[in-house]
Amino acid sequence: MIHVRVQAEPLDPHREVDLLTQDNPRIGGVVSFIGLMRDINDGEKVERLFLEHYPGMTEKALQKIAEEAVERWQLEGCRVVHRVGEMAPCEPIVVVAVAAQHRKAAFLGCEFIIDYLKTRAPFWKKEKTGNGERWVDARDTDDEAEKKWQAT
Amino acid sequence: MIHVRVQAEPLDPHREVDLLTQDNPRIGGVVSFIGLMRDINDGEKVERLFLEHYPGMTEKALQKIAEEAVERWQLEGCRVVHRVGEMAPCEPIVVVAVAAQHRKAAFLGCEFIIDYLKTRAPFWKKEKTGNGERWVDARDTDDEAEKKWQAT
Amino acid sequence: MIDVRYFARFREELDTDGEQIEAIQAETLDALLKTLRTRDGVWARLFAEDQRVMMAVNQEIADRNTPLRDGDEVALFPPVTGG
Amino acid sequence: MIDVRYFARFREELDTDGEQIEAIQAETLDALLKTLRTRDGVWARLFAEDQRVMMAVNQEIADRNTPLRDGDEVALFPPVTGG
Repeated sequence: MIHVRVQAEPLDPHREVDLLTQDNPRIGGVVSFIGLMRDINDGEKVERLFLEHYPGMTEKALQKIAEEAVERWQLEGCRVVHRVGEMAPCEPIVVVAVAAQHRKAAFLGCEFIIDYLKTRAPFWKKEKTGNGERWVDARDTDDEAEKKWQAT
Repeated sequence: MIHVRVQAEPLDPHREVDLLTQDNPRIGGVVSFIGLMRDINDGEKVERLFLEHYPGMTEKALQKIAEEAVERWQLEGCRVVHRVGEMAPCEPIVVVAVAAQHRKAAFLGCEFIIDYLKTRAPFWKKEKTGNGERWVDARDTDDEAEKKWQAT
Repeated sequence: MIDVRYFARFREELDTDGEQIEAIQAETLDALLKTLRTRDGVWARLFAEDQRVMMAVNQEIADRNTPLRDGDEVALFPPVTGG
Repeated sequence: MIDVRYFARFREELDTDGEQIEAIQAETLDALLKTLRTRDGVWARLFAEDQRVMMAVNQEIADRNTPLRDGDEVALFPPVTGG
């Protein structure tokens, strides 16, 4: 019901959605988030992205976040797959696919997982631009997005 | 950038997501909602679903909802495709795919569109169960879901 | 004439998908509903004050106070259940 | 011994992906940070009080008060930026 994975190979979001829904006629709604590599960040053209992670901890962190979402919204299932290594603009970085009996639970579960992933799962982005390489800074808006789930 | 469609043929959600994102490297996040036919409703096994609609008005209503979402959250694009006619359990009824530069806008835009579609687009579901056919009643929770967008 | 259309459960229970009604009998949506309510059982029941009726004029959702003009397309239907 | 690991920008700036530190020098994460801060420029700068440092003990996010035991795996890294 819960599947989390980190992979260096290109990601196929549609396959994750298909694997999530197959043979479960209780599912009424699937919400999926696909994070794509943009070609512009902080006003500068980005040519390549390198994603570092902490093997072992990453999978544990994703599993824990997914379990919390499934329990909190009684999800029928979820799949979280994150890419690592080098990638190019327009390629998927992450897919979070969530299935539930009703749509509201699917929306909440999906947004919760990506919000927590952004602040708690040990991934780091490094961009290659025309001016060389640079580590991407964490954004305050991501911290705020995480906090809202604690208030409710 | 906005595409809405009603069709009797089976729906391919993945194709809608692909058409939404292709060749736009500004897109950072895609949120999609897929509504699937469940095989149980109000405790009874559902064998078939028939979807009636109001040709002409349906497309106008979907277009209006999509335009409002694009303007309100500066979306990079959205596609709304709804099936009509007869369908079987596990088949997709509707797909709402929304692309934005950042994820929060994509989540909000997608949920707004499906919430409004549920209360304003002229579709009606009729179920075939072991006990015959019955029209599906509108749910109060859908009205409440719509109202929350007016308060913000 | 006003072109009045019925959908879904209304269409089935009324056993018709629409009719032409003289504009004089329907100056507003509310007046149209009153006219329909004066008919026999099923009409009075479906369009009773306490029933939820959704309405559209020229394919846009409208409320009871909406004025009608000759040539308008009106639709009356139960709350929608798509998605 | 405590197995200390550094990731991303920390790993690059410190020019190492980790080291073994005696447990006696690191009874808590806070004590470990203090120990590291006593080293030269880049260590003092990265682990200064006003820097945002994320920490994990045995692959779970932990705060400064977390006690450390011989054999623990500790990781120090900048705020995460995945997704």
